[in-house]
Amino acid sequence: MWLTRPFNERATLTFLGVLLAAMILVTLLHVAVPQGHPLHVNAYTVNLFGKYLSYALLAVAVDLVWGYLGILSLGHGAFFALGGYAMGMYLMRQIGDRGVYGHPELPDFMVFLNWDSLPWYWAGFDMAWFAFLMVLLVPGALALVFGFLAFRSRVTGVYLSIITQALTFALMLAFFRNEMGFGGSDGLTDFREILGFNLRSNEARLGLFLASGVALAVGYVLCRAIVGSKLGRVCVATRDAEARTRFLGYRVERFQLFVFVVSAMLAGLAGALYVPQVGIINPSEFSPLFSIEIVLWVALGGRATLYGAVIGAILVNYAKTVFTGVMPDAWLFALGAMFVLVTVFLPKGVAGLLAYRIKRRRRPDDDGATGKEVSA
Amino acid sequence: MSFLRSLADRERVFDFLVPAASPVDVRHGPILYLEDVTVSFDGFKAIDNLNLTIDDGELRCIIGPNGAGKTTMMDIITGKTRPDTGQVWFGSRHNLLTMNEPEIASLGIGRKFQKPTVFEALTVFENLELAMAADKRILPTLTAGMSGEIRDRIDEVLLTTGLAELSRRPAGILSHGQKQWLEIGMLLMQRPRLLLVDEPVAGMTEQEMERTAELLTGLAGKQSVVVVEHDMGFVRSIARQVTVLHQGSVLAEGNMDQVSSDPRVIEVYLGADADEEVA
Amino acid sequence: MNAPRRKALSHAAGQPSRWLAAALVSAGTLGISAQALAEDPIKVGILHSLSGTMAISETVLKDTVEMLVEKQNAQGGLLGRQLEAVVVDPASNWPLFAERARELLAQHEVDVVFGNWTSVSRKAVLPVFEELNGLLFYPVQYEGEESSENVFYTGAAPNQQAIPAVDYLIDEMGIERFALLGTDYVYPRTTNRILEAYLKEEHGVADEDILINYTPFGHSDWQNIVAEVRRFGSEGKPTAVVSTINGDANVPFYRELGNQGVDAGDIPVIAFSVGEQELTGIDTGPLVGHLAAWNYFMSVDTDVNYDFIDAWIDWTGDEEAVTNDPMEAHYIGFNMWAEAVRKAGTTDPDAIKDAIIGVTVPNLTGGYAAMMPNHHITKPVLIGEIQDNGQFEIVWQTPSTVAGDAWSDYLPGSRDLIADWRAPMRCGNFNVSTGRCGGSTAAEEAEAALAE
Amino acid sequence: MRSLLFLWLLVLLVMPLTVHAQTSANDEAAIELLEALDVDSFPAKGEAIEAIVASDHERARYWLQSLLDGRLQRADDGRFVVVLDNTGRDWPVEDALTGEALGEMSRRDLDRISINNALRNQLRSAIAVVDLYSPDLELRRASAERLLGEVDAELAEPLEALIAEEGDRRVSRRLAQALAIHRLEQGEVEAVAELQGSLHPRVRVALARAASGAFDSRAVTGDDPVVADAAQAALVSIEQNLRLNRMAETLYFGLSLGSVLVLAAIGLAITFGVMGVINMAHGELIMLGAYTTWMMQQLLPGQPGLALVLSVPAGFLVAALAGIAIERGVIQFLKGRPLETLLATFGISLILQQLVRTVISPQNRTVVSPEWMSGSIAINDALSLTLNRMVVIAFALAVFAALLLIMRRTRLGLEVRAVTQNRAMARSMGIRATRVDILTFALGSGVAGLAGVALSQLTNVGPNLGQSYIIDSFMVVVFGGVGNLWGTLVAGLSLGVINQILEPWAGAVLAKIIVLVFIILFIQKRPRGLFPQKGRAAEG
Repeated sequence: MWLTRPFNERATLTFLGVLLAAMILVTLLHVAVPQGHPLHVNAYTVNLFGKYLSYALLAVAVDLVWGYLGILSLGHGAFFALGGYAMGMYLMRQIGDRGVYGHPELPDFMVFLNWDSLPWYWAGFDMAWFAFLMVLLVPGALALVFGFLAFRSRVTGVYLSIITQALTFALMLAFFRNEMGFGGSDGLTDFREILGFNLRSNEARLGLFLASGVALAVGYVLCRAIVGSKLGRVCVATRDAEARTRFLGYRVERFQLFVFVVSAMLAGLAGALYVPQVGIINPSEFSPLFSIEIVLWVALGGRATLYGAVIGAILVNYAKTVFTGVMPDAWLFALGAMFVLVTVFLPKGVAGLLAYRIKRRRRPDDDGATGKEVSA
Repeated sequence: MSFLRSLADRERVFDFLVPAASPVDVRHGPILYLEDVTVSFDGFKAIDNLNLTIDDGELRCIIGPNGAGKTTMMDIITGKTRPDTGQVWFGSRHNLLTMNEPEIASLGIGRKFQKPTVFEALTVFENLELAMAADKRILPTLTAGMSGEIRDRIDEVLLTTGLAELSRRPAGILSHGQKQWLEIGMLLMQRPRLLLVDEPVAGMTEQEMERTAELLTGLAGKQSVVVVEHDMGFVRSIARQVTVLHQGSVLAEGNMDQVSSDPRVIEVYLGADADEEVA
Repeated sequence: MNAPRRKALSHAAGQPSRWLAAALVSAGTLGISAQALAEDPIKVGILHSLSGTMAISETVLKDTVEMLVEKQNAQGGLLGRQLEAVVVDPASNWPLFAERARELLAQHEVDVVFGNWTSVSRKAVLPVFEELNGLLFYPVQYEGEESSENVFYTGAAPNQQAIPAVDYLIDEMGIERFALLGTDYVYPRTTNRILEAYLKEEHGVADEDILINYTPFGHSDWQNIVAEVRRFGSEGKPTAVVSTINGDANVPFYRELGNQGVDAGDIPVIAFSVGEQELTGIDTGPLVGHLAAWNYFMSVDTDVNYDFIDAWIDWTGDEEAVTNDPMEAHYIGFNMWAEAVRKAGTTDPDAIKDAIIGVTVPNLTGGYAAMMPNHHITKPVLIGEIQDNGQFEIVWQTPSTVAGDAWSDYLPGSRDLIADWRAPMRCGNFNVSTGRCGGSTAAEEAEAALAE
Repeated sequence: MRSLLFLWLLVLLVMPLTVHAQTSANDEAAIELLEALDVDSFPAKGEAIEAIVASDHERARYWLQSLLDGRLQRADDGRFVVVLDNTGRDWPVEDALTGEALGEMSRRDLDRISINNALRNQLRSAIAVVDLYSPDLELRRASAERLLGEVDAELAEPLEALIAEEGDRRVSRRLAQALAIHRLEQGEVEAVAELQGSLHPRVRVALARAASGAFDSRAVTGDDPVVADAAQAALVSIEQNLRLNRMAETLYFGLSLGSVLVLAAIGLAITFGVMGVINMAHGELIMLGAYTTWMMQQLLPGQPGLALVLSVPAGFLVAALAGIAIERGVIQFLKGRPLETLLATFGISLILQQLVRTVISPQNRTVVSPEWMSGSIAINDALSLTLNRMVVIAFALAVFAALLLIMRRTRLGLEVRAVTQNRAMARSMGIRATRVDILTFALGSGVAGLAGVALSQLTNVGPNLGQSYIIDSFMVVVFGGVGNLWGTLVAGLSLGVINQILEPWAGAVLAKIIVLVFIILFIQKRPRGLFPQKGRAAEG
């Protein structure tokens, strides 16, 4: 069975092992170790890790399309944000009449914009199952339409990158408009509960952290299964010689579309986990710069390895957390320099280094993609 | 408004809904049939009402000076380039001009490129696996496993192409000649009805050439083969029917001796080594 | 902290959240001797963007607070303890604001935070401050419609800026048509809705005499809009532009005004977001006479102001350095907090919250600012005209200070709401018609505590 | 006030121009006049101003002007002074009465005599009337403009005389119109003929009011609506004319926006289109150009024009050098990995931004527009084209032409095209590819610098300048077709025009969204932009 194939790969098992260990460790240090003890991991840190994990899932989604399909999407932030908004709408509805205006149904921003009733597209978001479904379907649908148009007309390389950028930019402007009914620039915030748990309780935070971990694990295995399958090899073939793949009888554009949609859904899921942990979703998640940053995480971690994406996402965001606290005036220098140095001197990213170390010990597992430097 | 049309056939996005292509019909006549094909790139006529028919099981060599339109002709047959006018039929049932590359390929037309293009990031084995004739729609591909029978076929081809010991190495490290072989191997995996082979022996040693010649002649009969080649020696060694292209249209056709004695051919093509050829 | 203890506490007191916070604090300081307490510094968190798009406005505020902290230390600190500024950079990224806020409160355990500029960033950190019971002093004029137990709004509410401004336009300048131009986000949206209602209800301005237009952030091509305003203003009635255009977009806007020859004499522009800081980026020659409404101008002719300016210039070492309204807001907010700390004899947030209401400190315009029960402060409203030296000439001023109004009387949703954080009400949005505290966070926290 | 004005005019006309120095008495009077200004209530100040006007004091206009400029101030010692320069903490001043320089005074010791817009208008009118008699043509023109629609009975009579002896056609025509409006208000139907076809808003307002029958009641010919009809007729033709002008205006707006896009994108079209380098730091190179302009103006205080002109080469140079540094430092290591260049240069852009923030300042910097770039030239009363935009349009076209020449006619251009077509081949023909790369990148970056110089005249000069243009630039290049200068030009201009046509009815935000969606769909139709590269080079 193709889905179980990854569990025979050493790399995957190692990854899952490390992830699981980390999750358990954090949980223990948070729950078991008393507050004030040097080893205690406080709610703030748990929350932070949860955020990193959702970012990591996003990075994996990007690596799937960029690393293995050669599509440099500069618009994956859009799918992430859409997933986030779907979740945000659910959380908004959970507030009920505890908003500042105490309106039983309408979110605060609608009250003071004088809306008398919920717009149709808010219907159903008070039901968890519906909202969570939308978390996957909305980004998926957008990816389907956009990808269908783009791949059908064989938009490739830089052109594709730029129009994905245009896509997310347009969405950002659209969501900024208050008429859209998504809270304009303030977005959605002041969440209270998720599935009946108080979002501001440490338990909820721990729960979300663990959920993110599980989601990451599932997403990772799914992507592994895909890239490990024959379909994955068709993707790599497409990435390196699209025309040739066509002459072998593969309908390249459909493979691209399939993987693109899967990736978009994963990104949406990541967004949905991200929002309740940071407590706000607003149009800035659509900003093209954010989407570029995601790509940078992947590049820094090492593309076409999946675990590299995870490493990159966590590394960069951890660095951000530290730098913005330690050297507020100069952290951008550090970040910028990091990007430059890695792209120039570590073309295969951090994962490249690891793979190199491992190669020394045993022969490389037949993950062909890591084998060769590719220019998408 | 093709945009609307595309939206209309959106449900065709997923492959498993697409009916498999019907088999080639060669009961009455040729397997490949080009009529009055013309294509021009901003003014310049690369193909100028070209007429060409390949019979089922035939081995045909096509020669001609650079810019005679050999590669362009291949592009037209495989759907990469669309002609301005003319007709291209595969058997008597399939109008190739209405199909795209993958459709044409799945009909059973295999192509080997002038510049060998293999998937360098994949291993030799995987290259052959991808090329293999199989259900090439998304879900089957996703769930495809590795049956013993498939393995045997791949191994068999690995032997014929002499790449067996390299099967686990990424194709990127192969030499030019080995890549040629790998690509021929991929052709074999496809089990096509018609092979289009563009300069197969470039960068090959003498004995490699001989083996290629054997291979191609061996294929002929079961499958139809069209070889485009510069190397006269090689052509002579395999050729039965030869077609000479010049400025995008057929200049002469016949067996090697007829062709090479044709004054027009000598003039436009054989040129310098004409006397040697005629003698 | 573990649940049972928490539950016990929440049962013990009517104000669980506050008791919890107290417990937190004590837990934090448990086992540390009183003597040591006197030595470890009081931590002042600064939450202003030093990078990204908002750095333009926010960096000076960070410097201001640092200056104030230093001055306070020079005077011997507070309660015999030194003050220590903890600076972090939320990088103009709203989720990062929430994260940094949490870091300040949970990691650095700061006693008070001065920060934020945009409304969205404030909304992002609000839940964090309420959850961890921190104190935030927010120095920028904003749209109102909010009153949190943990936030002190030292900037202007709409009734401390917008309303007096249009009053001035109508009474002093006889304006009859209004073009409300704004950047498309919540502050302009709300302000313009309030103004629209106010103009129609109080001054009977007709619909066709009000033009409303929104532009994206950092909008740089104003040709069409300025032309439209020009036409709107050439219909014979005296016309004015009320601008809630945000930061960066102003420079190209005023340039276009100047170049299309829209002169303050014909169509004056009164801005709510353009201060000395923004003018440093503009060649003010063509803008002389255009207006701004603030609660402070650098040109205020009082010695306390000149002292502040000199101190600022010395601190920055830049002769050209300018001061502006949000800086004054921080000046006031900081002194109010310091005063409250002295009054309460502790930095415990809950003690401060009680102590600070009613605290009165001098502002820079020669008057006094008092902290109201709704956590807004009293301010004078000044109208200034732009001068060719990038300063404002004060042409009008409210006779007395105006108290900030958290809930506008001109929005249907909030007409009936009031905020009062004194016992017994302790509510940020008490609905006088229903007589209940709609969605009060206090009530919500209680539920939460019980839920666990 | 008007009546006083008129009295004063009469005095001025009748009295022979013999203003000798009746000093001391004069001073007493002068001080009184100024004292009257130093009150709190603005109405009182208004009267004081009229008093000054009425006292035909030799320095009257000087006082009015400096009052208007807010430079008339009172020192603590009670003397009235005029501030010559009000920047910094101490200001140089001169005596308001005698005009003698008094050295510097601390701003703490000076109190400005404040005015408001009402007074400002009053002052302008007053000065305008005075200036009608000035020998300076510009002043006369200004005041004529000013008086349009402000004429009343008293002013009317002297006006006729003035119109008669006015040498300048523009002034006399304006004054005639001003007079005509006055007549129209009196209900004289002949006046309409004079106003016929004028596009001036004030004229339109007057006609509109006339058309509404406002003046008929006062009509000398009794209460027949003839004036209303005539005015209505005149109005209709004017409206049609205005509609045309509006279209022309929109087109102009579109072109100017387009030219900005072209400027911002054309440098990218070279580095990105020709070299295949996706330079995310392009925006920051633009920013460098803008900051260079600012620095030049700091270096040459008082002559912004010269500074601006000099910063054209300077901006180019600075950005080009930065470009070379980037190419040598980073990009040369990323050959054949175009998308990697995107990542590295993004890092560079972050660094450059923060560099400006820390080294210069996070605040925007003031870049002054020189005389010849501020204001606008009036095509007619309804349509006037802003000068700075016009200069930018011209500049953009000039830069484009220059680049085209370089690419088509020069050795460098030839080599660049050779290298882009086939690197190895070009090498073997003895073209030093690396050198070509450096030069190309320098060229592209330098052009970005030029864009910065131009933008400094339109928008913020601040650390965020680059970010706000980078995305648009990429859109333009891709829309136009990578590697095609003409494509960039056409794409930029057309996007600009489309945007400006949409904006009035869609609103700025929606217009931008529509344009983006349009680009996305367009790329579906033509995956390689407006002018795709032809031939095998473009394949794959």
